[in-house]
Amino acid sequence: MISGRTLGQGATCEAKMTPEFYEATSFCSLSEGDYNSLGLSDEDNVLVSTPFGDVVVSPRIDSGLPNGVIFIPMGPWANAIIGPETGGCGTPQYKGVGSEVMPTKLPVKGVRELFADLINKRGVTS
Amino acid sequence: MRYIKILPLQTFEVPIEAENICPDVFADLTLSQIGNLEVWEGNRKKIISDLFQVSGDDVLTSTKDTLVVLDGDFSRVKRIGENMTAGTIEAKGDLGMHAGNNMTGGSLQVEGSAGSWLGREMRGGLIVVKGNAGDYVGSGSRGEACGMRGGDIRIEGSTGDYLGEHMCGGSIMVNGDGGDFPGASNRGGFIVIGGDAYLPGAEMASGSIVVKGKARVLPSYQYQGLVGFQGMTLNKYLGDLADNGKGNVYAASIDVE
Amino acid sequence: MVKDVLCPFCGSLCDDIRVEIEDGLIVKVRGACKLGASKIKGHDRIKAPMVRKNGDLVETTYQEAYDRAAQILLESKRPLLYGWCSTICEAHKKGILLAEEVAGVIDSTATVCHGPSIIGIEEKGLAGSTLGQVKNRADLIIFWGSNPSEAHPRHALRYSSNAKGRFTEDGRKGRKVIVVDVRETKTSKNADKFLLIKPGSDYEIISALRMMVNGKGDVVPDTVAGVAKSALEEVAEMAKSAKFGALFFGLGLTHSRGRYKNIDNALSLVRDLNVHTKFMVMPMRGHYNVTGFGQVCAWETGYPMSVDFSRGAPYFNPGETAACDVLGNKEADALMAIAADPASNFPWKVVERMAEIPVIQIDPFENPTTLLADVVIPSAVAGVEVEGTAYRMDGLSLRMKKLVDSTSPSDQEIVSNIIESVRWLGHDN
Amino acid sequence: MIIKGGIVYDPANDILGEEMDLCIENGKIVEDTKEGEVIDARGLLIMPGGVDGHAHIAGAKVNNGRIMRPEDSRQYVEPRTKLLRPCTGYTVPNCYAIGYRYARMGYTMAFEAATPILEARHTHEELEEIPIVDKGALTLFGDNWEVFDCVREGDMDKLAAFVSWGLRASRGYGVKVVNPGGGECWGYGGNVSALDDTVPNFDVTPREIIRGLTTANEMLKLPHSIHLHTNNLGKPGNYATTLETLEAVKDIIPSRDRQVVHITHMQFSAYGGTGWPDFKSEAPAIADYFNKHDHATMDMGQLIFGSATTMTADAPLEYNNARLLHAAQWSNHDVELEGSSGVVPLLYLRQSPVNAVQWAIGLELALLTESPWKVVMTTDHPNGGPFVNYPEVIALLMSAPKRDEEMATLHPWVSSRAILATVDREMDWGEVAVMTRAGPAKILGLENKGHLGSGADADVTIIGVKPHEIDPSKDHHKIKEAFSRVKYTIKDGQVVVRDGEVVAVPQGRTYWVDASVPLKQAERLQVDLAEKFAKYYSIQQSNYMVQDAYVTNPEVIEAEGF
Repeated sequence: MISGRTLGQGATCEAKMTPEFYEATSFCSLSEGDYNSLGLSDEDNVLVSTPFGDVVVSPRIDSGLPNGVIFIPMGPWANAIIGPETGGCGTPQYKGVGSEVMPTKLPVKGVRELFADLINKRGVTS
Repeated sequence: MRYIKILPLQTFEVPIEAENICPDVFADLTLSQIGNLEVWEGNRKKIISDLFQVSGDDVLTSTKDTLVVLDGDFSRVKRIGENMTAGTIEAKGDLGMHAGNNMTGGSLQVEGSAGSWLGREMRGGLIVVKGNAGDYVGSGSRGEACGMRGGDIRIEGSTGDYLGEHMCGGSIMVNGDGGDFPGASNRGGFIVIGGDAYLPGAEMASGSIVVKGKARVLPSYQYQGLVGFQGMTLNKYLGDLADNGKGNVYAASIDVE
Repeated sequence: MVKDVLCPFCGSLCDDIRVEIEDGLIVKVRGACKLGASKIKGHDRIKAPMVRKNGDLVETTYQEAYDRAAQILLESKRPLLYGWCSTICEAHKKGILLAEEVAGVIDSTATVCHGPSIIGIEEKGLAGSTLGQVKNRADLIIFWGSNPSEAHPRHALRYSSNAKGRFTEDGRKGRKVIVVDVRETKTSKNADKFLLIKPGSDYEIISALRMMVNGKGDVVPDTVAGVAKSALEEVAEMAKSAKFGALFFGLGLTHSRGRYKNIDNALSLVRDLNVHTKFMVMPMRGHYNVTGFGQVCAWETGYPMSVDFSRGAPYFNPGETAACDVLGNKEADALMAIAADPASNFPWKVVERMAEIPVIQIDPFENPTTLLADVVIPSAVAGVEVEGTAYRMDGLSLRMKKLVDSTSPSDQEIVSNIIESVRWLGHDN
Repeated sequence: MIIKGGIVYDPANDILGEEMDLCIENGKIVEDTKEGEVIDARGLLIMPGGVDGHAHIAGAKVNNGRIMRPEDSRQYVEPRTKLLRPCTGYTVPNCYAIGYRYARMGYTMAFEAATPILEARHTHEELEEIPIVDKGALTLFGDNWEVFDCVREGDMDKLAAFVSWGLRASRGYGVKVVNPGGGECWGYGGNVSALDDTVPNFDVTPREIIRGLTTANEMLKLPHSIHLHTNNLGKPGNYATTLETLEAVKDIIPSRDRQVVHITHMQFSAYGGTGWPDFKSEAPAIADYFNKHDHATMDMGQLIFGSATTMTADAPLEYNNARLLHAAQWSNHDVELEGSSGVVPLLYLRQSPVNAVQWAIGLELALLTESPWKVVMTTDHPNGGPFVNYPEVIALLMSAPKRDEEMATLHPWVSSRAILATVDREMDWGEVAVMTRAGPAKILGLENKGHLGSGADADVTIIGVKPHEIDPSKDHHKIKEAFSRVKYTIKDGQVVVRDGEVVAVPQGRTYWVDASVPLKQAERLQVDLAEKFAKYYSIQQSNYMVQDAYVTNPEVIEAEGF
């Protein structure tokens, strides 16, 4: 899995609580081959799992991606499955994270839902 | 041998910087004087006795006859044994970052694991870790031309990345895996990794790195044939030729994907 | 209409934007890309300062927010002051002073972006130039792990592949463009040569290219991380035969396995190429003034990021003192986030720490960090509502304009006020 | 304020070791005062505040040096105090360290030596952060496309108009010329190697650039002459180029009572031999030329053993340094339309044959040139070494035994390839005061600096030695110590250093030169500039000039020659 910038993500990154940002960052691009071999259809979402976590995002075909590589725009959905290790240099490895992709009927969480557990924790501690 | 035991009074959250926990500093001091030495809890200046219980023999002795035993969890205590020249530190548990940095002599024994920058810029002495160690074992501070220049580091577990970066001398033995880029930019020294390693010897000028497990070898290394080492047959490589290096990487098996 | 406006979005820092203003409101943005126009036109704002009471954020006065922020920072044994990329250097200077006063750790978004580039520069130095030099001279452009079509949309036309200058009158026609990436992108579709590589194989590919540039190509195996040697030879030859080459690299290098080692090797490649021709290299910096923070921090403290003042003197060690380190290792016991949104941009385990400690947010916009904050202080948008200095990705400093008024104070005013509160409360104690 | 009973060295006013009281009012030296603090300076050495005419202390390449060298920033660290910001660094100190360390040595003014106009805003951002001392920046003109075009067309009126505009755009103090033509050639990896080489695409030569800029400088009656880093700097045999350069401007009449050219860090331009194997000092030839001619001045560029960070607008030189010395780090920075620069960290070693000779050359230049008014003491910070070593240089100039002690620790080339061992001259206090104060002030055209006459800025150094009681030749270590941490530094009448410690941190002024030009010439120039911005620069002309916000405490020197 690699994460990165997109035009849509950039144009909405200062309006993160909006539907536009959600649209622009809560998806996962796959190659056509991978999309088909997972048997995905329009109604499906995908569950992406790494050693650091799971996240549900909506799948899209990106013909530019080679098989075996998925792309999630920079943002909270991608970061939900990125590891905290900085390898001694301060920067997490945001790209090239080994991941598994499975079709799912689970919904994609909104921003507030994604952070719900942490918000609750905050509410309790304060 | 004078025995001094240091025991944390609490579980630390904010890290402690305790470069004064060192045989060289303790040798000349009574237990109560040791208790009055400066330590830092984050940005708060404290004394050792604020955070630790100090006990043991209250007779002064030479540095080399000083044994400091760290009993408890020191995983968030940094810079233990900094500038150590002689004597012994025995940690019963884990140690935090920068243990044994700039060490020139003596012995640092760790029953647990050690944090990153273990033995940074070490010039002599012995460090033995029973568990794992973090990143940058035996390396240098940022920008420093030489990391470790002498002494021995032995890790029974595995290490993080950049093991022995900028190493100019000494030896490091790791029983487990050696992480990414061990021996990067080396100008000497000897590294033996019992397990696997990823791209050893990047930009190495000189020195030797032995990988007894599987290694991914850079395309800027030239294959030199098979050689024997401690009863094993290893593939020998010369490099890093991208930097006109004359170092050697030896690996039992090669990761070619 | 205000002409020659600087765009407060990406590191290209375009300075030719025209903005139409009517009745103190921005009505039209001309000449900017989608990213810049969106930023300048603005978004919904945080309306008032807030503090968390009984679990909920409630509106308050600025003074109470400053005092609460100051109190959090004073009580903290290891506060982290993080962000700074989307604000001006005048705010950075105040921020560094605040970090000194509260003996905290100050770090910028560079550490989740081009921090590895800076560590690479510490190993090798950097053969760079201003962007105009590339525009006027470069006949070969390489984009490596960088997709300016999405992240720096006007870069190509203003400065690099398509720009026209004194010795490059034919623009794109007179240039060769090489793209190295792990996937096809809009940028790669416009390239003369696209080198598709496997994620995490950058270091090996660069080493192979260096061998070829240095006349040792015979040692390189027939394939390198799945790429045919002949394809690499072609790239090496194109680079050597250029009159002026430019290598722009992005997060594809800094965020992948190898991180700063990838940069270190890329800088070495450019150094090797300078034996044969003229070559420059530049990180494609993301936010418009993340470069500026590095500059200010370096002249104020000696280091460009990740500076720890806990013992009174600056200490620098990314891997220990970077934002993700002090949060991820649960060292930080308070966070001030300014002009950045760490809750969205940090890995989840790091964000979890934010929920455990007091968080102060200074930002014009609501975002996930707001959801976790105890103190929220809305600020004016630097570069739109506040004038001040920003540094372009090539290190060129420019003065951002103030276009319209804001009801919120500027970042530097907010930080100055927190410093005042810190001094007052600290003195009190 | 009254400073009582000091032994005053004020060579600009022919005062050489007189016991006298100094009076200060409203930041100026006055004849008499009844007000303020009385400082007892009985028997102590008093000089005007030091003026550093050439150091790299602010701007893009200095900061690149800091960013490249975290290991340097770990040196000489001083934590924050109630009054002072924290300090870091030896060769590339942070801004605060620069101000405090100058002040502790009794210096009250320093010039940043090389600023491209395009990046002057950055330079001023850093200058603003350097506390205490007054500052100025020299602006780079020697590789500027507009300069080339004016020179090629022989249009000296337009060139003068451009120099005036460039100084204003950069808020610069004077005209800096670095390896003229070389920076442009470096745009494609080349260089110039002789005064009459042609710069490709522009059809000008280094000789024409130097003469053109010297002529324009004098048309404008700028306070300072052109400030020249010679072609071929750093190369064996370059003294011939240096002498040829000096001859090339001999006929141009200075517009003020000063030199017509200042050759900077001459140590790097006084090399003999045909290569490194037969490298030797040609300082005697250079000094001989200076003894016979009066149209030029120089500064030493003294080498200091240990760590240095070389940084210069002579980018091809830095590339060669990096290649020759296999330096681990090399930074380069080309500036569109205006030249280039480079940064390479180096270590000068006592046992390096070349370094030993370089060390001797700097001292030979100072000691063999008869008039101290022609030689400013510098280390070309941080190229020859950091400015904190000025006290070391002073001690070397004042003590032949110290030089002998040093030479005994150096590579034997210091004796076989240089004549320093045979030079027994020892500078006196007056000569030191000239080389560090009165001389640079006169060379830079600073009327209120470098002297203690009535009306001068009340910038005063009180040094903790008693000149009537000490033998500098023998007690050179005491001299070094006393100049390292002076007893008092007084800046604009305020005590800023007492007993070697900084006690007050005022904001210094930034000097820049506003030179008038006829409207017609300015308008002609604008046509050229509009085209260059439209076609070649990567920014708009309206965003180019340094705004007032970056020079918050300006001292504008007006020049009305043209």
